[in-house]
Amino acid sequence: MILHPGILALIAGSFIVFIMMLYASILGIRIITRWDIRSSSEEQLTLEKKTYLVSSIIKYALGFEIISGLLYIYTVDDIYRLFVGAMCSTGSLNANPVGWYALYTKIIIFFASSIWIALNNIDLKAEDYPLAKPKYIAMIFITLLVGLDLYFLVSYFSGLRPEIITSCCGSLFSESGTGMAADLAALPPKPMIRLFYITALFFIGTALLCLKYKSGFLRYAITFLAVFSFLVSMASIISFISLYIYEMPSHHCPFDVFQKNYHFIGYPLYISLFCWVFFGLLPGIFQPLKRISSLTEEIERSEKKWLSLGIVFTVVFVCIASWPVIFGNLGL
Amino acid sequence: MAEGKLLIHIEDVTKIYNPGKPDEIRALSGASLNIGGGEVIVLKGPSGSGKTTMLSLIGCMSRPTSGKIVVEGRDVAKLPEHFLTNIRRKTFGFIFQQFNLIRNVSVIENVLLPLYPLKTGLSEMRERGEKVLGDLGIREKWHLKVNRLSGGEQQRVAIARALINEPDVIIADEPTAHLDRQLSLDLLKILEDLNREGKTVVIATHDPIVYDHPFVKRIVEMRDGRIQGVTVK
Amino acid sequence: MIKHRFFIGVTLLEVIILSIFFFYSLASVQTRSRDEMPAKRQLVKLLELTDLAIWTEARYTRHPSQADLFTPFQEFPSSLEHFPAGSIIAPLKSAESTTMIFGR
Amino acid sequence: MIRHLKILEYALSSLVRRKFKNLSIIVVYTLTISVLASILFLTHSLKLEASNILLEAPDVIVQKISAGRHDLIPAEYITKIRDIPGVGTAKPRYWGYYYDALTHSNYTLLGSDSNLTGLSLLKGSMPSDSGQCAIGKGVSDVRLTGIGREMILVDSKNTGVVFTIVGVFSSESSLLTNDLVILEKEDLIKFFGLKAGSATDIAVKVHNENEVQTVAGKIKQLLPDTRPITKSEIIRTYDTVFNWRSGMMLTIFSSALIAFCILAWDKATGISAEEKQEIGILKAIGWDTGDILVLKFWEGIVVSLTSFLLGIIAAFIHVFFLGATILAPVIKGWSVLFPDFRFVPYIDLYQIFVMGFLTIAPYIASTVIPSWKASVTDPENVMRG
Repeated sequence: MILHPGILALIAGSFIVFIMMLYASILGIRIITRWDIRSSSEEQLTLEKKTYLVSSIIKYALGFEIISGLLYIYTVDDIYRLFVGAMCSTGSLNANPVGWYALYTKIIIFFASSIWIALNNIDLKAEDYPLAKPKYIAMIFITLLVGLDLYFLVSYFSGLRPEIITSCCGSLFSESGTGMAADLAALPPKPMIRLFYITALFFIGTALLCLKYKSGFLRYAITFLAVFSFLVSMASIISFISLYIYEMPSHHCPFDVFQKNYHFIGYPLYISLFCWVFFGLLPGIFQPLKRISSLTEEIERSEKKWLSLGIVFTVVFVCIASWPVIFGNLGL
Repeated sequence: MAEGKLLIHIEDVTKIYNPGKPDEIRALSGASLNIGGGEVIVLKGPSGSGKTTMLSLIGCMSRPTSGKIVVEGRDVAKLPEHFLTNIRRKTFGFIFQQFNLIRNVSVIENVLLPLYPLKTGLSEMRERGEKVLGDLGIREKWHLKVNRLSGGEQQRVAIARALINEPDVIIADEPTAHLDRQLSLDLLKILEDLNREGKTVVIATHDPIVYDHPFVKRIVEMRDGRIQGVTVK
Repeated sequence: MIKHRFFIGVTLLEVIILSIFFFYSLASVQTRSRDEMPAKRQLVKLLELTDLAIWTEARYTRHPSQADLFTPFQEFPSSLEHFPAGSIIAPLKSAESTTMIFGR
Repeated sequence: MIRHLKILEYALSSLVRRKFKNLSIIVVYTLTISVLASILFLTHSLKLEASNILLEAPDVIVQKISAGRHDLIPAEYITKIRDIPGVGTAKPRYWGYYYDALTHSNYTLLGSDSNLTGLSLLKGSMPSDSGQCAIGKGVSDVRLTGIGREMILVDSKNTGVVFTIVGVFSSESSLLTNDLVILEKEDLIKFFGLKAGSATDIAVKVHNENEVQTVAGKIKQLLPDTRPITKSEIIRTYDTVFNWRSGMMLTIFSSALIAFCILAWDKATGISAEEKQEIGILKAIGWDTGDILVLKFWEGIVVSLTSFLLGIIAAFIHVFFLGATILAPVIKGWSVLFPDFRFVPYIDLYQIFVMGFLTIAPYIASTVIPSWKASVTDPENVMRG
């Protein structure tokens, strides 16, 4: 265990959020079992009041997860010097592969809780709260994810074996790790570039079709495409976008882009990517809910907003990603 | 709201507080009432007769234990709080027995409070506030803290606050309880003017000054949570 | 309707003070690393120094990087630390170095 | 947006109405944050200073280990190390400790070559002849002595040896030289009575930076009773030491933070009848539960953001303008010679980010439930007085 302020902050924060989510889940279970919107009993009134608490806890948890995701990357970036052979945060993550799981969990929690909030907002627009029960069941899953995240964080940081202070043999026998990041970095840039732009075009095309036609198939397709775009974009960042940003033909780190040296380009880059994927995911997820009559209208109205935002963020992301490719000094 | 059109429909409404507990109170049982647009109606009865409960149900502040309440054509008896608040904001203005102003806050801020959670712009808010205060003749006191005002002025601030979101219905709960005779008459004058502008006024009171006043059209007598009788003047 | 302006103003002021501090520190780090750093590095280089002279109570607090692995346990391995500085400086993690590794 | 501004406005006026309660929270909160921030600033500054200065440290230091303890290293090891390919120079270092009974302090005695010149942080000169010495600022202060005066040290045969002070290191360098007493190499060997043909350790210079690890490995293979310490390990040591140190202190002071959060919780749950009445009024005149939650959120943000910024500013002034006067005793421990720090203000946004995270998150978390409790007050209650 490394006693590092960032690590302490992360673990303490995740712990607090987990406890809060656990409390929210207990309330959630009560709501699932006792909920009856048609009743005017005291109990129902109390439950309705509790829903405010639950949704405000989840909002705070989402806010926390966004910030802690950043903090996690910064921290991992700050401690790489403790590991022999690590050149950037990728090295720190490879030092104990659980770190990657923690990162993935954080990303999943981000999407899950923002989708939950979207779900909640739609649900609150209907007078009979049709999604009350499924919503709280979904929340229990988010709680599990948060617990998993805490577990991964703790086991990542406690499992790190930095070459602590001149231990005589440590530095001589240790070896630098390899992981799946290395495999991704090995993807050939040229085909990746082609795949990336084709995917983005495909996404925009499907989104435009969705805006025009009401077909359910298109909505599921766009959700699938959003997932696919996310994977392709992450792979592209590692495989070629980072190269152009760093202007070095072998520097594949997906995290260094957050640093000052690269004008903090990572923030707009990742924010637009995450927004793109988030808005892309929504139509397909809400498609089955259109069957609930009190929601249909609201979903159809929001859907237009989501699709347009999805297109906007796709364009923004592609522009940011293409900028260094077109105007940068590196030629592959 | 057109004169005479049915505005609020209450049918067989019961409200029980703390059901199933030793301190269970049956505040209303099987009350039915219709209120038309532009009407002035007084709920009259001793304390504990269910007037206040009736007002809070009419004003969408709480939900009945059973029964049906329709406000402007919308069934509100089963609506979640969030929607009730929305209706309350648009339709009702409240005047309370103790004025219920927020102490140590200026007159204008007290008056504008109902608009804070809405999307109204700042300049529009100021305009509306000045207009309402001007109508009630307390415009020059806008910057004072409310606890430095006299009782009558406080009552006016409370009325101004009730009017700021341009409600169709004014609900007043024992509005004259803390006022002397002259101030009570002033208040009734204001309510009368508002009624002339087309607002519906619902008052709960046991003060004869109020229910003997000529502008009151209908008196609903309540006792023990039931409606005893209706007098139309 | 001015309190929020006041608050935002005060917060901005605090942020400005902080940014002034921030830029001040950037600048002073720069000037000091220009003016003092070469001299200090020269000192380190010529005198072949390895450690900072912060705590002079014991060998392992004066030369943390040079101390041998058992210094904090001079008396016996579970002896309690008695130097205040030592209570905060991590005792050398000897887990790895006491593990015997066989290699060709 | 406009809605949030207006609710913020009301949040401020409701905070102002309870000045004393909220001011006391802000004061305690600010203090807690400034203590935590001081610790972080201070350790971070030392950490970066160390890793910047020590970049010029020898590439590899080779110690001889005997029975797990550091031992004098035989001179013939030097030639063996020199023969390893890639090794530039290998020089013996002579140094040791000296306990000065007069002042109850420990000095570090260091032997130097007689022809060192051009040290810009030294007033006077390096010892160039037998019987001369150069001392650190801390030593000269504690002995109340200076250039041209004499210093008596007791050698290994318990005889007092007189050295003339020819140089004193300036205070800018005291982080490195505070407790140093530099003697001529021969003087030092004689003074400590080191065995002929042995040194304290060996400093090795490697031609190619990337080869350091390999060279260290070869030394270990060739001379199994030695322990090579590479430069990167030295730097890493300081990284870890200060991370550990700030982590330790954070852990200790987080109890203060927890205590504070309990206070905040208590203040937020112990909602007064007046406050409850106010919230009831707000709800009666058209505020939703959600609006009250936003109100409480802004109250929390105002309190925590203000305290946070004030705390950080206070910590900055404390550490970098006042030299961490309050914290110094905590770091100092029992060291008699303690350098007079002028901390270099290395701060980065990451630290501030961590601070914010460490202090604001628990505060917000501890107010979520109390503010919800306040927000679900029934509007009907206000009608019943």
